[in-house]
Amino acid sequence: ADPIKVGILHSLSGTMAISETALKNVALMTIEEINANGGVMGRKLEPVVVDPASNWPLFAEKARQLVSQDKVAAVFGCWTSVSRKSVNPVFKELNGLLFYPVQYEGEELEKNVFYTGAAPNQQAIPAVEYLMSEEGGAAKRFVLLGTDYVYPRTTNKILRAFLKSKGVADADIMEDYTPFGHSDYQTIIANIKKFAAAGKKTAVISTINGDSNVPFYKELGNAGLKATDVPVVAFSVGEEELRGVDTKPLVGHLAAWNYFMSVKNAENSAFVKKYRDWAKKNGVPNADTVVTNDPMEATYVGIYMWKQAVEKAKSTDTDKVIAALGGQTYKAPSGFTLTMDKTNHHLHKPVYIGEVRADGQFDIVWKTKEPIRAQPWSPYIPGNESKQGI
Amino acid sequence: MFRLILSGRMLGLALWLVLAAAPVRAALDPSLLAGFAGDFQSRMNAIEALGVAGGDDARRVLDALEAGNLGVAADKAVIVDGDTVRDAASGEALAGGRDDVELITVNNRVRRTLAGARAALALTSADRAERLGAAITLGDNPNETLLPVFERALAAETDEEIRGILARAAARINLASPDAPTRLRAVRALGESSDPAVKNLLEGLLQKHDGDWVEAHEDVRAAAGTAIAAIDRRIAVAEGVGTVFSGLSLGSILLLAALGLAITYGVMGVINMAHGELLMVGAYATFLVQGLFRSHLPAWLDWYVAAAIPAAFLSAALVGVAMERLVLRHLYGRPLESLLATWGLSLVLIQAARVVFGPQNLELANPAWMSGGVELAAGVVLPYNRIAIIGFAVFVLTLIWLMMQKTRLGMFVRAVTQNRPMAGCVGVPTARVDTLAFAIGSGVAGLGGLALSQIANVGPAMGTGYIVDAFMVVVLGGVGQLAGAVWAALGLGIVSKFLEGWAGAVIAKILVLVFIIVFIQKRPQGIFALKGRFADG
Amino acid sequence: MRTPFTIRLIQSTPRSGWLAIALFAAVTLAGVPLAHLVLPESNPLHLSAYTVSLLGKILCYMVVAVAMDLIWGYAGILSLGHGLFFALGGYAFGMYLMRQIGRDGSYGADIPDFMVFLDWKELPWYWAGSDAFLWALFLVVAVPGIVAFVFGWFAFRSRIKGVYFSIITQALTYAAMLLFFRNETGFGGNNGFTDFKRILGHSITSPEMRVTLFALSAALLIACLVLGRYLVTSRFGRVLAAIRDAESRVMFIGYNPLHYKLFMWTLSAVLCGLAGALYVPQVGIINPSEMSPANSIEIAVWVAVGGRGTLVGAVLGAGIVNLAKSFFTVTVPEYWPFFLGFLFIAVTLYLPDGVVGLWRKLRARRAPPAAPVAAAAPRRTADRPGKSRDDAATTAKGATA
Amino acid sequence: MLKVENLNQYYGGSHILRGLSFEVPVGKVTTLLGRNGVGKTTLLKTLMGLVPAASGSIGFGGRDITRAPSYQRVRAGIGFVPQGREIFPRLTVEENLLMGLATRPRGSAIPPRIFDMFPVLRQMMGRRGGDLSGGQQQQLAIGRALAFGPKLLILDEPTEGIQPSIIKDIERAIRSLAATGEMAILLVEQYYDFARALADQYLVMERGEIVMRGAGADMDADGVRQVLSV
Amino acid sequence: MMQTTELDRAEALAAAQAAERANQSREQWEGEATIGHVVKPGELDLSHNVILYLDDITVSFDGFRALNRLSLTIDAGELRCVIGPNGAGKTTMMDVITGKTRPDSGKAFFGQTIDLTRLTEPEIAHAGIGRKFQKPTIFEQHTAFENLELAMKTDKRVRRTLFASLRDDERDRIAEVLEQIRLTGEADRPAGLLSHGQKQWLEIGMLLMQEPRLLLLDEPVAGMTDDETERTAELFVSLAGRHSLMVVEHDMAFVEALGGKVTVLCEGSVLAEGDLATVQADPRVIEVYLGR
Ligand SMILES: Nc1ncnc2c1ncn2[C@@H]1O[C@H](COP(=O)(O)OP(=O)(O)OP(=O)(O)O)[C@@H](O)[C@H]1O
Ligand SMILES: Nc1ncnc2c1ncn2[C@@H]1O[C@H](COP(=O)(O)OP(=O)(O)OP(=O)(O)O)[C@@H](O)[C@H]1O
Ligand SMILES: NC(N)=O
Ligand SMILES: [Mg+2]
Ligand SMILES: [Mg+2]
Repeated sequence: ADPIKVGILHSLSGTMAISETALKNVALMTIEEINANGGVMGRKLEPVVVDPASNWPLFAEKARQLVSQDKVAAVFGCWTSVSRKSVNPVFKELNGLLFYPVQYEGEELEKNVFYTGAAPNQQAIPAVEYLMSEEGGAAKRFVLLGTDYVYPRTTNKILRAFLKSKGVADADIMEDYTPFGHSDYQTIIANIKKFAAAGKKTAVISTINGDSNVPFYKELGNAGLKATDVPVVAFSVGEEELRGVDTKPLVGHLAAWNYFMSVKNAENSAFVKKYRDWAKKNGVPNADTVVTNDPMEATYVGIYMWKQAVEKAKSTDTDKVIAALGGQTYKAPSGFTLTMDKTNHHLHKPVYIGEVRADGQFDIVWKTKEPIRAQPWSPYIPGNESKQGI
Repeated sequence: MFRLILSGRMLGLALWLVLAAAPVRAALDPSLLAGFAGDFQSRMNAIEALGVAGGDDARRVLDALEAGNLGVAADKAVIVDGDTVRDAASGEALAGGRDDVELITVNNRVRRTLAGARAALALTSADRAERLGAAITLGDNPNETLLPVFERALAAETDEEIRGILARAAARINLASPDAPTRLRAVRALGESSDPAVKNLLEGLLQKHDGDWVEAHEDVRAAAGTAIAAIDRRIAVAEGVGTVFSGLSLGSILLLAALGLAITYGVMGVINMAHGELLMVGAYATFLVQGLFRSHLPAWLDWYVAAAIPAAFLSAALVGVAMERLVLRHLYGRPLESLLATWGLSLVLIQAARVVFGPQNLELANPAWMSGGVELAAGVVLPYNRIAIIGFAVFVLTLIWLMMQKTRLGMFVRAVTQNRPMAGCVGVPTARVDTLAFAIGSGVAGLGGLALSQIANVGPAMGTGYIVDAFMVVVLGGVGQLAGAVWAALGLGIVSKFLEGWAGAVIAKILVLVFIIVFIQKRPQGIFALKGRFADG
Repeated sequence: MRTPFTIRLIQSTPRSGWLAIALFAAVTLAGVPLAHLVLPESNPLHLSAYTVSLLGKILCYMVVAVAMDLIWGYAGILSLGHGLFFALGGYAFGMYLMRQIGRDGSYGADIPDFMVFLDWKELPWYWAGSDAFLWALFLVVAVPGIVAFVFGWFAFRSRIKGVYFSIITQALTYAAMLLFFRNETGFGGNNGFTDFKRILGHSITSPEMRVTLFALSAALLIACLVLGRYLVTSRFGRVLAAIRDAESRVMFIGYNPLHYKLFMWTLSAVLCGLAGALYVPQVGIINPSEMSPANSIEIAVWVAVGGRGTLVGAVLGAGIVNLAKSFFTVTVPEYWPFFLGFLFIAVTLYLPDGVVGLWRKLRARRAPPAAPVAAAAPRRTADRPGKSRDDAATTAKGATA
Repeated sequence: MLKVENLNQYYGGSHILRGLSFEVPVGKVTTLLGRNGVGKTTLLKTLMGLVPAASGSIGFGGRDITRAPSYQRVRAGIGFVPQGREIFPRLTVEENLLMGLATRPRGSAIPPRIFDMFPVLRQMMGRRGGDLSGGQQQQLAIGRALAFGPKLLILDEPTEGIQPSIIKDIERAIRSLAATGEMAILLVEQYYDFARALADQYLVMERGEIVMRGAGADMDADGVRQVLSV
Repeated sequence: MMQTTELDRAEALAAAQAAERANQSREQWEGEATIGHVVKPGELDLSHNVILYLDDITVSFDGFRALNRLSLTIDAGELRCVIGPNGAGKTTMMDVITGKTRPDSGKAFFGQTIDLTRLTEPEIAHAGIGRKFQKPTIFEQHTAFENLELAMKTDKRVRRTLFASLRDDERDRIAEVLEQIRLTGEADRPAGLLSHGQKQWLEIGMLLMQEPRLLLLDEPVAGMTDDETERTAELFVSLAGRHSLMVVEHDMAFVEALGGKVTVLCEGSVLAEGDLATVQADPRVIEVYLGR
């Protein structure tokens, strides 16, 4: 039978290559695995890899090419929200199918997109709830620190509303942003120290974008802000990002995700091993130290969900696959059986909170009992009450 | 909140007992451990109780907890020791495998409590450093019930520094004393502090609550006012110094990022868009040296940075020589083409790094002597790595200055750039001078990369983040003017930091750029404009 | 007695040039639309929507390259901020496109989604009139034009030259990028504008609209080339080149370089703005990264690849680099920077005058040389006077002149 | 000392030097005259290796230097004062003079006779070359070429822009340099009186060719002045 | 209203006095104007037959006085030679006149009314001062023809230049000048390829095209043959009268051929002035300049 083409739309060059290359790798690995097990409906999958080069208009161009020229059945791709926004109209116009694997700010629902990363209520809100709990240190004062773009701004807007609803006063919230690629956190860390001196337990909620994290954490470590005093919980720092950081001074700082490499279960062990082996076989640089992370798991789950839906629909036709996707379940490396919501194209996901270990992995210190349904339209943003499904 | 205070009270009371009389008991009372089987809060209480109890057995349990080996099995605290599971109280091996044990998660909260418990014990230690650490830990979060502990410790303590900390900690607690003279004394003692937390505490006294002063006594309020003013002064001075330091530090980083370019572009006139990638080469060389040290000389790991200095210089210089020999050589006097070719080179070098080392950032650790910092005042820390980088910048700058101004090579380089054919006609081997100069410029860029590796990302595209800044520094200073680059870098650093304190990082960055635009209007040839009749054709 | 513009224009352009332009016009204004709209998909000559948008995008880039070449190649002013004008034109038109979404956005509100989300109740003042197509067109010209004019006026008046000028243009675009990244600025922050639906009520995704936008881009490019051609062959062009080579001498014979530079600079910015306005509906997004310094440098790179100082060169350069990029990112997604990087290096080493230089060399070779070809021929460029002096960015060298 | 044979040179398509042959003997002043644009400067540039010779040969002190790079020619002992001064504008006067010692060992001192000849250079030691007046720059260029004690001194219109009294000094200096018998001098000059006063032998160039040559003493008799004014 | 006493009255008085002074001065000025002539602002006023006044001009560079209280006037139609040792300040003086260098102090007037120290370079050029530089500066990438075209006296504003085309008479004028400077054969070659002497000529040609009222010529015959020097002298002499010329040269034969008044500059100020013979006989001039 003819192979089924699927597109992989991740930046392999430019600023985002640092994060997205691993997603391309895991997508290729998953496709190989599916092919090795007989493919989809007896047809092999043929990946079409393109490089949108961290350039947003190029994302749209490549998306159009994948869907209209290469006629791929589905596309797995994008990381930044702006890249997703750039390709959305293309998928809508051509009725294509996109799987988006990264946590994001919500406020969006597209018929042609399936979101396998977290919405704010599946990551940010639980993390803050944890910080406010006795166990998490009973924080009373919050620094919302981010890179100046939409995801941090939106997340912090939601968090501010959430904190207010929990009775935190505006005076107890400090919000600050840095430009993309900012690498000098001296002033900001001094400000945090000052803010934290008010006598109430303070925590930092970081939505700092990948590139700025190393200088941020280095400065944090050298300025002597310890996790036991002022814990930092990050939403964009995972195992892959920590590979570039000397983690010893950071032990105890936190991250919130729906998956950690350190999750212990059979699915995850297999997943990690598969990826390690694949990396070795394919000559990925530093293959012996490769790690898995949340968006990689989301990519993996997304591809399998799509496979199941195609098999259920017995067709790769977009509309049929979309119809078949709602309600699909998959036993994911995160240790839970994840369900694709019937109406809102988001996965029900568990939430984990991990503390950084000296070896760059996370100690899971808290997790939800079961997967949580996504709220892409945050109830903390006025006017969203009426919005839910597609 | 209530529970927290209560537990503090318990801890204090128990400590008082310990300090007052009790010789250390030899055995561990199993009831002390019962709390571990309960909820989170009861576990915290149990940790504190262990701290109070003291003794080697308690220590053993706390150690196990810290190592993540303490757990609960069948409502009993147990320690997992390899494959055997032992009763935490007695240390006896128990039946049952480790799979039956629910290990206690050590999170920040646990660690904090643990640290408190350990500190309470350490306050009586014979080792000064231990006592000091303990005093700092407890002094950061003093609690009224700890007062007797502090006072007793104070009575026994001879070390001035520790006494100071304990005294201020005691004073903080005494602010709540019902006795007005005690409060007054406490307020006066706290006036010596430079800690914003203390200031906040004092400010609390000056507030009105339901129409009544929080602090009833007028004299105490007046003293508090004086104390706040004194603290404010100290904080203001410390913060001023801190901001200037941050500015210097940012400036020295900009300078290190730009110095190589000041040679290759400023002096030689090659628009080197691959300059950032030379920084990257230097940083990667540093990474490789770190790797070598980790695997072969772990004992000397702290000195890998020193060993990386020649490595970073040479590797970047070698790449520079290759660039010069293969490409730039053919482009002298055609700066436009050098822009295009080096842009191409930069693409190639970035992708080469990505293919060889992978796209992710590399981990470079600050050596121990570059970690941490000196604390000028609470909140104002001068990190050692930044101090080291400032020093390094001075060092590199001196080297370059000597090279350009005091050696014949420097003069030849300048002559060749100013008039290549004529330099040949006085006997300068221009080709060799070019290569050498470019190699030195590249090598200096490599040193810049080494410095950057100590504070920021090391990854394939790290250079792209600096190229714009580097060009701005070189140009703002006045092309070809080494001194100009220094002033430009320091100026930009300090201006940035003051603006940042005032307007936030994003607006500050925008303002700095606007500042550059306006500044160039006033000095269209940079800070150190070339004066003289030859300056305009 | 002055000869009319058009006549002199015709005189100033060689016949082959006109032929090429006519051919280009025929292909882009008639051929491509027919191939996309009329030919069935099965026809091998059919052009897909993908191809039309890709070519349309590249046409816009070509306009930018021509605008860059006018100011860099002919006036010797290297702008590292042209991406800003392009983006401003794009944003100006993007505002209109956002308003055309009407209530079809996610929130179904009268104002663009990102404003709803920021709790803005009404449009900020600078969005006033943005739903009017003509006002949008006016802004497309006026905003880049005014920004360029004001910036240029101060910079040229202060006699900022060479690399100093380049760097402040870079600072300008960088500052603008950071400003536009902020949500508060009111242009959608990092996400910028996307999800366009209509222009003048017609669906933006319809083939007719696509072809119209394409043809407009082509027409703009042709207009730019014709205008550029006229400018560079006029006395104005010669004065400009003279300013590039010896500004102070130009002053001593009575021309005020400020006015000349400012005119060309502003015109160049306006052309970029127009290109940006056509670009945005074709690629479907505008965000602040268009203003990133690297983008502006890339524009200079296109021009350099094609051959600076020739209009055709700029067009070819933009075309070659962007097609190569589109091609390599698909065929060798992990290694394309090598290909592109080596392409740039090879061009500089072997084609010192860009692609156009190669073409000229080949043509010169075909025509028999008038005199015996000298052994010194390979050194030609090195010996060409002013070669080192004509560059805006050569201050270090230029100072020796 | 210098022996040029059948030298040819082109710029693009035009033939600038057409089969030139001549010799510059040591201890003598050879002057080369010719109207504007006949190729004198081109010839000197070819001698210095600034433009490659298309054909023919250049021998210096018995060595063939036709293909040698400029700096080796200087090392072999050729000093050059170019037309248009070509000083290093952003180096100080002192550094410009030190550049003249580039082929000498590090630390060599500037010979004092240069300051005897051009006292103004001593006053201006710290000033940047580009700031000097035209005539001062010309003096600097001559001083720079003399600094390392060349065996062959090539001068391209060295009197241009120099005040009369110093021209006289230069004339005396060149005389005495030649008189030591160790230096060969090739002087390109438009200033007839100066050329004639110095010439031991002369050459006249026209359209890339040497059309007249003879002993310096015969210049008037040979009607060189008339040839130049046609 | 009661308070408006002393103070107000004093103020009113002062204002009245000031108004009176202004009136007086206006009357004075107008009176002069009526007995003199009407001058349009910005137009060259040669009413005192002087085209260039330099008065007490000082220019220093980092403490070095290149011009030291220099005063000099040139009459309309005069051909003036300026000589003086290297570094005397001759080029610097021209820099001041053309606006390239701003004097630290002193006055520079073109005619009676045009204050050169307040104008920009193009404005000065427009007012009618043309200059030939010591080092020939021409547009190397343009052909000789284009160099002349650019220099041509015409409206040099952007709007006009955009739509300018060469008229036949202009073409003829360029051809005539090309002939005059012997570059007809090189008309279409890039000027950068000309030899040194040819560049000198081209620059003189550009000056001729510019038709300035005052020509400043810095060493115009450097690098020319004796024969050409003579022709140049003839050319300049023929220009005098219609134009005013200030020529800097070190070639005494040339200065002699020009035959005008000679000013000797030394260390930034005038050392001697007079006809060539007088000046040449001046022992100070011999000492610092001519030599023995
Ligand atoms: N780089 C060049 N390319 C092409 N032609 C050139 C170049 N340089 C000089 N020429 C031409 O070569 C001829 C000889 O020039 P050259 O400078 O050698 O003359 P010259 O004898 O030194 O004249 P002058 O006395 O004016 O200095 C001239 O016609 C000139 O136009
Ligand atoms: N920008 C400057 N910086 C320092 N010194 C300067 C500068 N410009 C001129 N000078 C000095 O001023 C003096 C006058 O120079 P100027 O060029 O005017 O002399 P000149 O009379 O034209 O000499 P020449 O006959 O050699 O051309 C010289 O000593 C020169 O070194
Ligand atoms: N969606 C994000 N993390 O940008
Ligand atoms: Mg010559
Ligand atoms: Mg002079």
